[in-house]
Parts: sequence; C-alpha cells; structure tokens
Amino acid sequence: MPTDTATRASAQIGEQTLLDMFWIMLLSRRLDERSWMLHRQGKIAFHISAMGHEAAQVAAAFAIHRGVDYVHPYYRDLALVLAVGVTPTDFMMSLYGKQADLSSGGRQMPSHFSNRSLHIVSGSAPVATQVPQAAGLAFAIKYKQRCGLVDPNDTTQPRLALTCLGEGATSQGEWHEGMNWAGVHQLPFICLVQNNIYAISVPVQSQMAVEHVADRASAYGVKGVIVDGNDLLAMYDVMADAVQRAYSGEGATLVEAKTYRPVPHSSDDDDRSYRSRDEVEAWKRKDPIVRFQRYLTDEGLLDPAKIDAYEARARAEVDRAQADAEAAPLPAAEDALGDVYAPVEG
Amino acid sequence: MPTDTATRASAQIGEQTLLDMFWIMLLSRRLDERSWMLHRQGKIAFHISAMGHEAAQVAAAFAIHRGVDYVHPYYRDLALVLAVGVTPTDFMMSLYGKQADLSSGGRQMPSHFSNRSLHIVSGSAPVATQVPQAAGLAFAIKYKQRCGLVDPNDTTQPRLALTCLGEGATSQGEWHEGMNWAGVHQLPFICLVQNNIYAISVPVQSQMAVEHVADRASAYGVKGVIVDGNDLLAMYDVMADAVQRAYSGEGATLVEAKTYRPVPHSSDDDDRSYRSRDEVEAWKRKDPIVRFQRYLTDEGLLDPAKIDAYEARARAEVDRAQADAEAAPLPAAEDALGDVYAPVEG
Amino acid sequence: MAIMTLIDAVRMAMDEEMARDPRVFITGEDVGPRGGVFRATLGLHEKYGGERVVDSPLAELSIVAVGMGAALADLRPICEIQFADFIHPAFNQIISEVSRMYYRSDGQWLVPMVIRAPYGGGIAGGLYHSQSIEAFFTHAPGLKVVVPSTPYDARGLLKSAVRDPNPVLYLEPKKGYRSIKGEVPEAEYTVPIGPARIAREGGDLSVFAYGMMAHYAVQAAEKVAREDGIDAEVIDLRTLLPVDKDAIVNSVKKTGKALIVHEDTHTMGYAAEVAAVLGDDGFEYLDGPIKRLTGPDVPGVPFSHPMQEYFMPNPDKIAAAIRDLAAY
Amino acid sequence: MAIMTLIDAVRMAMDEEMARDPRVFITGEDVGPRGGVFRATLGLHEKYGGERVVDSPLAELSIVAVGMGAALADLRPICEIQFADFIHPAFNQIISEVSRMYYRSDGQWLVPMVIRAPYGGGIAGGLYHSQSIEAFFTHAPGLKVVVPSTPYDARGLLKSAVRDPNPVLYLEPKKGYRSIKGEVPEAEYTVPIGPARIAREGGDLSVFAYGMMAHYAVQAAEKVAREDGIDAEVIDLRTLLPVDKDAIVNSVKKTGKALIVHEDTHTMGYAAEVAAVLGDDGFEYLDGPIKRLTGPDVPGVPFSHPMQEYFMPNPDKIAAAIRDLAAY
Ligand SMILES: Cc1ncc(C[n+]2csc(CCOP(=O)(O)OP(=O)(O)O)c2C)c(N)n1
Ligand SMILES: Cc1ncc(C[n+]2csc(CCOP(=O)(O)OP(=O)(O)O)c2C)c(N)n1
Ligand SMILES: [Mg+2]
Ligand SMILES: [Mg+2]
Repeated sequence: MPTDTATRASAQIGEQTLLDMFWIMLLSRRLDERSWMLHRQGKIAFHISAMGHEAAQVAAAFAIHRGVDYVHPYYRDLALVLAVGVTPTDFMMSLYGKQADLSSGGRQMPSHFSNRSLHIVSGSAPVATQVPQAAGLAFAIKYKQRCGLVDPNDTTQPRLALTCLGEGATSQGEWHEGMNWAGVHQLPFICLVQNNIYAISVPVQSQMAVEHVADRASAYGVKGVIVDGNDLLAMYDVMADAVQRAYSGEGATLVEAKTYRPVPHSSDDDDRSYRSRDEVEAWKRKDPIVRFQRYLTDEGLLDPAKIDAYEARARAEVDRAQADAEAAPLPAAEDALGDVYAPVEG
Repeated sequence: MPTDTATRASAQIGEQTLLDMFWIMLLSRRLDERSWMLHRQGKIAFHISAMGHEAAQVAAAFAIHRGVDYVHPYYRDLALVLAVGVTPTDFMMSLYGKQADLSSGGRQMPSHFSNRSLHIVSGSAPVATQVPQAAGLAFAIKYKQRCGLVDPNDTTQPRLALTCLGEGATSQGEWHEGMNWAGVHQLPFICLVQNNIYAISVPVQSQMAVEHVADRASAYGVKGVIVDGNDLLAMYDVMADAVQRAYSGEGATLVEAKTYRPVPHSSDDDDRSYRSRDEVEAWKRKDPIVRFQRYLTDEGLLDPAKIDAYEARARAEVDRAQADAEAAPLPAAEDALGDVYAPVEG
Repeated sequence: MAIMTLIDAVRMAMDEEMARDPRVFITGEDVGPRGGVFRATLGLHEKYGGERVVDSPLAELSIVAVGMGAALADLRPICEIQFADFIHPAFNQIISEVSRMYYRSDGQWLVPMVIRAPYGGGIAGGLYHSQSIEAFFTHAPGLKVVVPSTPYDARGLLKSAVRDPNPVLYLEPKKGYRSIKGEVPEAEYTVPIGPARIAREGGDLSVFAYGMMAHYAVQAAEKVAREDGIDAEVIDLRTLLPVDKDAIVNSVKKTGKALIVHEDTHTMGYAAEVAAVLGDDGFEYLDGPIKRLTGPDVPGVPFSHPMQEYFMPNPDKIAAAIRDLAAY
Repeated sequence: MAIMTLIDAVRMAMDEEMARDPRVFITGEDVGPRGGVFRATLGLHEKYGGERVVDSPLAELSIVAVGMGAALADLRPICEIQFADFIHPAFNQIISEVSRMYYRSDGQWLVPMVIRAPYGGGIAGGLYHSQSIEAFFTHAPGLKVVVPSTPYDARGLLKSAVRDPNPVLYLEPKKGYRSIKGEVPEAEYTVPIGPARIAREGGDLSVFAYGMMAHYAVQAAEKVAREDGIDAEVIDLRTLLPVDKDAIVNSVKKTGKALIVHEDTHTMGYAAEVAAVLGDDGFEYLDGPIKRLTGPDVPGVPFSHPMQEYFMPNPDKIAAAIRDLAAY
C-alpha cells in the first residue's frame, strides 16, 4: 500500500462518500447504543455490539463492491452490514425476534446477519466456521470464471468473498483450514480480523504466542497487513489494496485491524473482572467515530450544524426502526417447523 | 544449531551409539522389506512403511530420553519406535493381528504403535489428532513441574513430548490447535514433520502455499527448523537442539525433515498414477541408510565384514520375529468385547 | 443441609476435588479470572492460581485434546466447553480419540478426564445456544455421559466423574443453573455413575427424563396426580451412557406404559434408545405404545419466543401426553 | 442392461452429472490423478480437468466447508471423504452449518451439496477404517442421509442427490464396492430420495437393513425360506433421513414382527429409531419383541480376524435371529 498521501486509495474517495461513511458509522453507533438501552429496559433478550469497530467495518464495506461481492460476517459486524445495505429496521426486527426479521425470520439470535439479495451470507454462532465457507465462496467465484460460467469482468457478479472474525477465533482449526485453501488456490478472498485484544475475557496473549495475527498470514502464502482499525482512511487504503489483489487474481489477503471494544462482550458479559477501567477509558479516547468526525471537520466537510443534522437523522431512523419493530408481529409458533428441507423439483 | 563441525551435538555421539543408530535403521529397513513381502504373499492384510524416513526417525529417537520422554508417533514411525524399544516381534505380532500384539491386542491395524511402559502413546488413524494430545502431554509435564508434583531435574520422568506427522497432515485444524497451545504455553514439545512431499498422491504444492512446513512455525511463536531428513547427523543436531530447548524451558520446536518415501503410501497404494519412476529412482539414490553406511565406512567404523554381520543379525531377528508371530495365537473372538470401560475403584 | 443452586453444587464439586487431588485442573474459555461465562468456576482461579485454572485459547478441539493428553500423563483435567453447542469442533477428538483410547490400546492407556458442558434450551439462545447434544455422544462406547438434574446429584456425580478412570461427558442443564435449588449435605459424598434415580414413584405409567425435563416431568406427574388421579412414576435417567436398562425395564414392568421426554429433536434422539430397549426387553410388559415427547425435527431451537415455546416440552405438554397415554 | 459393480455405478452417476451440469465439481483427498483411493473418481480428472476434479488439502472440515461455500454460490459440489471414519473433523461444519443453513436463514440460502463417504466394516480396517457413521448424522434435521445397496440404486440415488437442493450425505458400503454387482440400464434414470425399497417380499416377519446388511439380510431370508420355511420380508431402507416411517410400519402391519440389522454399534445406532417408530406407530401390529441385531457396544470394529468376525453381523447371524424371532 502506498504511504504517499496523494496516491492513497482513500485520497480518491469523493466528499459525499466520506460523509456517507461517517453517516453509517454514526448510525451504527446510535443503533448500537439504543440496543444496549433496550436490553437494560428488558425489552430485548440479547445484544452484541459493534462499538469501537465501526471504522474498520465501514471502511471494509466501502472498499468492496457492496451488495455484489460476498460478505460472510460475524456477530460484531453491525456497521459493516449497515454499510452493505441492511437497514436499522431489519436489525431491530431481529433484536425483537419478529417475523419480519430478514436474516432468519426470528429463528436466530440477533446479529446473525443474513441477506441473500445483498450477498450477505447467514452466519452461525460457533466462531470461525464462516472462514472456510468464505473460501468456498471465493473458490466458486474463481471456478465460474475459469470454467466460463461468468465473465471475470462482469461487475454485476461477485468478484471476491470477504469474511470477518475476531482475533480469538483464529485459534480455531476452522480458521487454519480456510486460510490454507485461500492460499493454495490463490482465491479472491479477504479475511478481516478485528483484533480487539480480548476474546470475551481472554487476552490475546493467552490466545496466541505471536504479537500480530497478521504474522500468521505467511503460514498460508497469503499477504498479511496490519492496520489501525480505528483510522478509517488507513483502513480503507489497506482494504482497497486487498480488493485490488482479489479482483486481479493476485490472491488472498489477511487484514488485521487493531481495535478495541469499549463495552462488554455482549449484554451477558460484565467486563470488570478482566480489565481495568483505566484501560477502557484510554481506548475510548481513541474512538474511531470521534476521530473521523474531527478529520471531516478539519477538512471542512462537517461542522456542528451538519453533525447535529446527522444526529437528528440517526435518532429518527433508530426511533422509527424501533417503533416498526415493536409494532411488527412475532412469528407464529408453528413457524418453528418451516424450512427444514427445500422442496425437490420435478 | 551450531554449524561448526566440532561443536555439533552429533560430534559428541560415541562410536557405539553411531553403530546402534545404524543398526536400528538397518533393522527397520529389513523388517519393513519383509513386511512388504509378507503382504505380497498374502500373509498379512496391510503394511505401511517407514522406508526412506529411517534417518529422521532414528536421529529423533536417539536425541530424546528414549523410553522416558513421551512419544506420540504416527503410522510411518517404525524406525522411531524400534529405536525407543519396540521389538521386531512386537511389530510382527501387530502385522499378523495376534493376541500378543502389545500395542492393541490385535484391535488396531498394524503400525498403530503403543507401548505404555516405553511411553509410546497409542495413535489412531485420523491424521494429526496426536498433535494437540502431545501438547497435552507436554502441558502435563510442565504442570507437574510447576505444581511440585515432580522434580524438574528428575531424569526418570518424561521431560518432553515428541510427536510426528507428515506434511499433508499439517493442513488439519488439529495441527494448528496443537501448535498453538505449544506456543502459548511454551511447552516442552517437539513436532517432527516428516515431509516426503506427498500425502498419498497429493503433492505438497496442492497442500500448502508455502515452500516449507517450517515456515508455519512463526505463526505459533514456535521455533522452526528445516533439515535434510536423510542426513542422520544433521537430523540429530537439529533434534538435540530442540530437546535442549524443551528440557531447559525454552519452549517448543517444529522440525521439518525433508525426506521421501521411495515406496507406495501403503500396501493399498499404487504410486504410478501420481509420480514418475525417474523421480522415485533419483530419491532412491539419496537413501539415508546407504548414506550413513558410507559415512561410517569412511570413518572406519564399518567395513564389509561388519556390515555382513549386521545384515545377518537383522535377517535372524526378522526371521525369528516372523516365526514367533506366525506361531502365536490369534485373539479370541470374544476379546472384541474387552476394555470398553476401565473398572471404577472403591 | 444447605439449600443450593445447581451451579453452586457444580462449583463446589470442582473446588473439593481440586483441594483433594493436586492433579485436578480446569481449562476452557474464560474459566480463569472471569470465572466462566456462567460463573461455574468463579473464585477458583483466585484460589488455585493460573496454573490450575487455565484460560484456554478459543479452540474446543484442543481444549479436549490437551485435556486428553494431560489425562494420559495421569493428570485429572476438567475441560469446560462454554456451551454444549460448541463441542462439535471437538467431535473428532471425543469420538475417535477420548472414547477409544482404552479399547484401542488393549487397556494400556487410560483417559480419566471430565468434559463439562452446559446444554439445553428455553433460554432465548436460538439454534446455537440451546442445543442438546447427548444423542451424538451416547453413541460412543468408551465414554460415559452423565446429566445431573438436582444440586445433590450435580455435586455427587461430578465428584464421581472426576475420580472415574474413564472419560465422562458431564452435561449441565443450564436453564436450571440458578432456578433449580435443592438440599446438599455439608459432608462429602459421591453419587455413583450408572444407576438411574426414581424421582417420583408411581404405578400407572413411567415417564423417563433427565436434566430440566426430569423436573418438568415431576411437575407434570404431580399435576396429573392432583387433577386426574393418574399415578405416574418418573425416572430421572441421570447416566445416559452406559444405559441403565434395568431401571428402564423394571419401571415398565410395574407400570406397563412408557413416555420418554427430552428437549432434543425427535429422530435419533436419546428417547429412541429407551424406546428400543423397551421394545425388546420390555415388550412383554407393555400395555400401550411407547411414546416419545421431544422437540420437533428441525435443525435447532428457534430464538423467537413463540417458536421457542412451540419447540420446547414443558410441564403442560408432558401432562397432556401422560393423560393421553394413561387413557390408552 | 449391463452388469456393473457398485463403485462403477457411483462413478457413472458422477460422470453423467458432471457432463450434464457444469456447476458440478468434485473435491476430496486423492480424487484427482489418483482417481480416489477406491478409484471412485478414476478417469474423471482426465476427462474434466483439474478445475473440476480438485485434489484437496488433507483436511476434511474444509473439504466440507469449501463445498458448502461453493454450494451457497450455486455450484454443485460433490465432496469425497476418503473413509467415513475421517468425517469427524467435519462434524461441526455438517451439523452446525450444512444442515442448518436453510432453516436458519428462513429459507434464503440453499446448500445443494453431496458428501460421499465409503463406510462400513468387514475389510480388516480396524477401528478407523470400518466405521458406520449414519447414527450421528441421522440426528441432523436438514440433512438427508442415503445409503445405496445396489448398483442400480447407487447410480439413481446419487444423481438425485446431486440435483437435490438440500445437502445429502451419501454413504457407500465399501465392502460391496466391487463384490456387489447388479443390472444397470443404459438409459438415464434417477431414484428418488425418501422411499425405502422392498428387497424381498414376505409375510412372516420384517427385516430392516441397509447397505451391505441389506444383502446379508436377503441372503439370510433366502436361507431361512429354504431351510425353515420362514417367509421374511426384507426392507432396504435406502434413505435413512428423513425416515420412511410408512414403509417401516406398513411392513410390520403385514408381518407383525421386526428385526432391525446394522453393522454399527448397538446403543443409539439407527436401529433404535426404527424400533422407536415401531414401538409407537407400529405398536398395535406387533406380535413379538422388536429385535436389533447390531455390532456390539465397543468403541470400534477390531482389526484381527476373529474379533472382527465376532463384531460383524453376517447372513448366518441374521438367519439365526430370524429363526428366534419367528419362533416367538
Ligand atoms: C466455537 C465457539 N466457541 C465458543 C464460543 C463462545 N464465544 C462467543 S464470542 C467468543 C469470543 C470471541 O472472541 P474474538 O474472536 O476475539 O471476537 P470478539 O468477540 O472479541 O470480536 C466466544 C468464546 C463460540 N461462539 N463459538
Ligand atoms: C483425517 C484423515 N483423513 C484422511 C486419512 C487418510 N490418509 C491416511 S495417510 C494420508 C496421507 C498422509 O500424508 P502425510 O501427512 O504427508 O504423511 P505421509 O503418509 O506422507 O507420511 C491420508 C490422506 C486419514 N488417515 N485421516
Ligand atoms: Mg476479540
Ligand atoms: Mg507426506
């Protein structure tokens, strides 16, 4: 990735797109905050948060062909899926387990994102299972191109598979095997590790004996890159490069975004037993949204009035999403029985 | 590992030990050849060979505290287990599935070595499962030392765990997870990968996108070393260093021994579909036993008469082993029912 | 006698066994300072130190495999799988390795380890935090599978499991971790692995259950006793592998009718084995069809409340099934 | 009509489906130039090239997961697991992922993939080259489990499996790969997944079996017909999941007696489900205990010949069980 400012991919981002990225981060944050509140109010059973990870996720989404390239996300990817096209209402429906939940019809816990028309693949809870599956998606892309089933230059077709997970999940054999396929077959595949230095309570030092997850890339013949995941533009540069590699047949990239989760692991967690308040506060000062807002303000793209307008819009969207979700019907009890087998044709 | 000849660990090996190493390699080879013959004669159902791997295995065995340190071998480790103390008769009993088969009482296929009193752990067939288990053995060693259950300097106790597998098996998630534990806990653990460039028919290039398995060590914070596995002394040097690291608490080592299997994968295989005869012949010329025999001859430790004597002794041992095994009784049919649960005391 | 929750009894058993035997250690995700996500190991890290209460990498197969290796070296690991749903990556290690080691080595190598896993639904956990996994692992001769349903049994069976020379999969009904309370003596005791327990004596029909369903079955039995005068016997199976065939057949010898309840899905759930035992060894005593009340054949417990309730057996559904069967 | 071995029929089905649909590809260990260790894919690499017949790394979980990912992207993978014994590393992917995707995504995402695995004992394979694995996977709603026993069915069912929008685990009785021969028409056909097959009609009792045991059951039935005048019906179950309850109950409605045979171990083997179906839906028709003839409850098939023979059911053992049951 070129470090020269002018030739950086992020330097090519248009002003409106920069504001769109800001907007998605802000929307994700406000939706996330509301979800925590709804949990405290006892209105929902569970929430797991993207807070702190927004820059890494939004940059990743904006670097790919959103809605066309395959995305196989993990539970923390709220900002990412919002950037791809999931709406706050979609998310609220899943929080409330409503029938209109697009990802699973209320069958899955919240944050198990899925949207077939947006090419967001349904995830499960066992960590890292998505990684070799995403390698399979990337394998299919290459297969179709090489076997003449699609035109490699057809930009209406998926041209890469992006998958995400936490640093802890890289301890799983599933991750190893997925990375290995991506390397052996030089697949159009990007693995974005969001390293927030904890797996629930377990610090990264108990997870692996290397300093950086990206140090593991070389074991797979895959390019590894470390980036400050709280720096949206740096993150975009790295992702743009990985996307370029994927599109041009150069192979897979492992992107390690260094970040932090300033809140507990999920609404079931209490993080006071495993980390100091000082540490948390220090990281809060590196908040990616505050940082990008400052940047945009410095660049003259934002000012307090504009920010207020975004905030108001975010509040309104979240309010409406919540209201819609609260008003929506629950699934019928018997919906438990549906979709076990797809009907066989002919 | 020092490359200076005089300070090499192998330079400290006594003459008798060098001859012992030669002897085990030779014995393994002759036993192995006989096994292939018995299979061709229809006397046994299956054989899987250590041929070509003898130097790597024998050097590894001689570098550890044989019979005391834990060994969790794989199916190709005939020479290794002979060096640790398994006898040709033991092996023949397993080939014939006789009741006296010490490793499993005839329950397992041949080459699923086990001998509790020699600290050789019983292996299964699914590849790489032994690796995280060996990390567990190493974990127990460290645990007992740190929790005061054994004296770290008590050389009658196991002080490391050595496990072996092929390069193909490193594609398994099991391998990843075992290596990761070894790294995180800095365990007294040695993983010896015998890289013979094929997994049955699959060449190493279809298995991994790195040139050397040892390139994967850094992903685990483990030391990785590449060595010519057909060079007994080089192999010994590398192993001695790994053993030293384990004994002194410096952590785990991944040793990659470059070698070749000059025969088919097993008696069920036919290797002509996947590699050329030229390739096989070229490797046969690098035979590790021929090479070490030449070295010992050059050093004046062997001469044709001595070699003949070793050969005669090997033939006699193999003959006797075969005769003993053929004369031994099969298990009783009902032995199928034994050893499902160990009795609960008290 | 103190009244204690099920999870406190589990913790107490581990604490006692760790105090008793320095070879006992705990590993798993978040078992250390965090005390486990359910707090089953709370305080143990502080008490026994990081050497004996070891936060593992996020990797179940190696949690089990490392435990197995340590057990081969004569330690006594207690491996925690955070949710039973996440045991599947370790399937190969449990099925191919842990459960077969003793047999395949002709009795040379023992694997004295315990694998603890909270299991079961009804907690808004969706497909991946609600699973029952006993059906998979009761098809693994060499392994023992234990499911306590009371604090008394939870303590006593877990202590037996830690001391057992064989590997034990110890499934804890997590919905009952805090809601199930019961008397636990102060003095030490163990409960043997193997025999089922008669949770309620009765003569009209037999209900076989375990875990949370054993409680629901007793509640249902009390209800039909009160409301319909039906006297159901409830057998809490407790040990699922090896199967306590005698307890199963003996109860039906007395009652003539059997209802088997579990929250796991239907086809090839554990009830099938109980039914099959009865269909053969109990055939002569049967006065009615062998009934199974289970979760439906869908890939998992759905998250959303109406669907979850539809999935899960409960005291009312059990009572209804008892009435139907009694009327046969 | 040509006489063909079972493995040739398997290969023919793959060849036909690859020719028919460019989305069909094969991956697995040694499936390429080597043509598979059993030669099921022999010639296909040459015919369709390395793009469509792909030697995988030695890693089953990713063989399945990559196949699943490709299926999500609308390809039609056929994944070969070299021996069924080695499917366990992929258990998490099959149970948690492959079989649940359609349900968990509310019917959005399909996983049209086939997982082929040679299974079964009697081939001196010991614990790890002889396993029956159907019991684990028939507890996975969302997955289909198919076991052909004849070349005709092997071709027809595999073609149906490739075209099925659902994931199919296709278990091939490897002992019969070359020893089972049968007529296979030249013209194309498929055999539907679902219905069992009456392998031998009879009125005295019903024998349920599949795979190699279906052949042994027919041999045993012929034997007792000849020697004892017992007229046994043999049902080749063919599709194990979903369960063909009608075929099971209907046969017993006619015969009143059931013997279920498999080579897998006893407790929680598939026979338990068949017995449970009969113990409920078939109860009124039963004239005798539901019998299971299976491998014993030990951790695996032992290698050495006397022990292996002791483990494995065979026509004589089945005939003896038929006689006993007929005499009840
Ligand atoms: C196979 C499996 N084991 C355990 C869990 C429980 N669990 C959920 S998230 C989590 C920690 C994940 O940490 P990391 O991968 O670093 O991602 P993060 O949540 O920090 O973003 C654990 C242990 C799980 N979901 N899957
Ligand atoms: C999990 C698993 N999958 C497949 C096999 C079948 N198999 C046995 S050995 C082997 C190849 C092993 O290759 P490698 O690891 O390189 O060791 P080598 O035999 O070459 O020494 C395969 C595929 C197996 N034993 N275990
Ligand atoms: Mg993390
Ligand atoms: Mg090899």
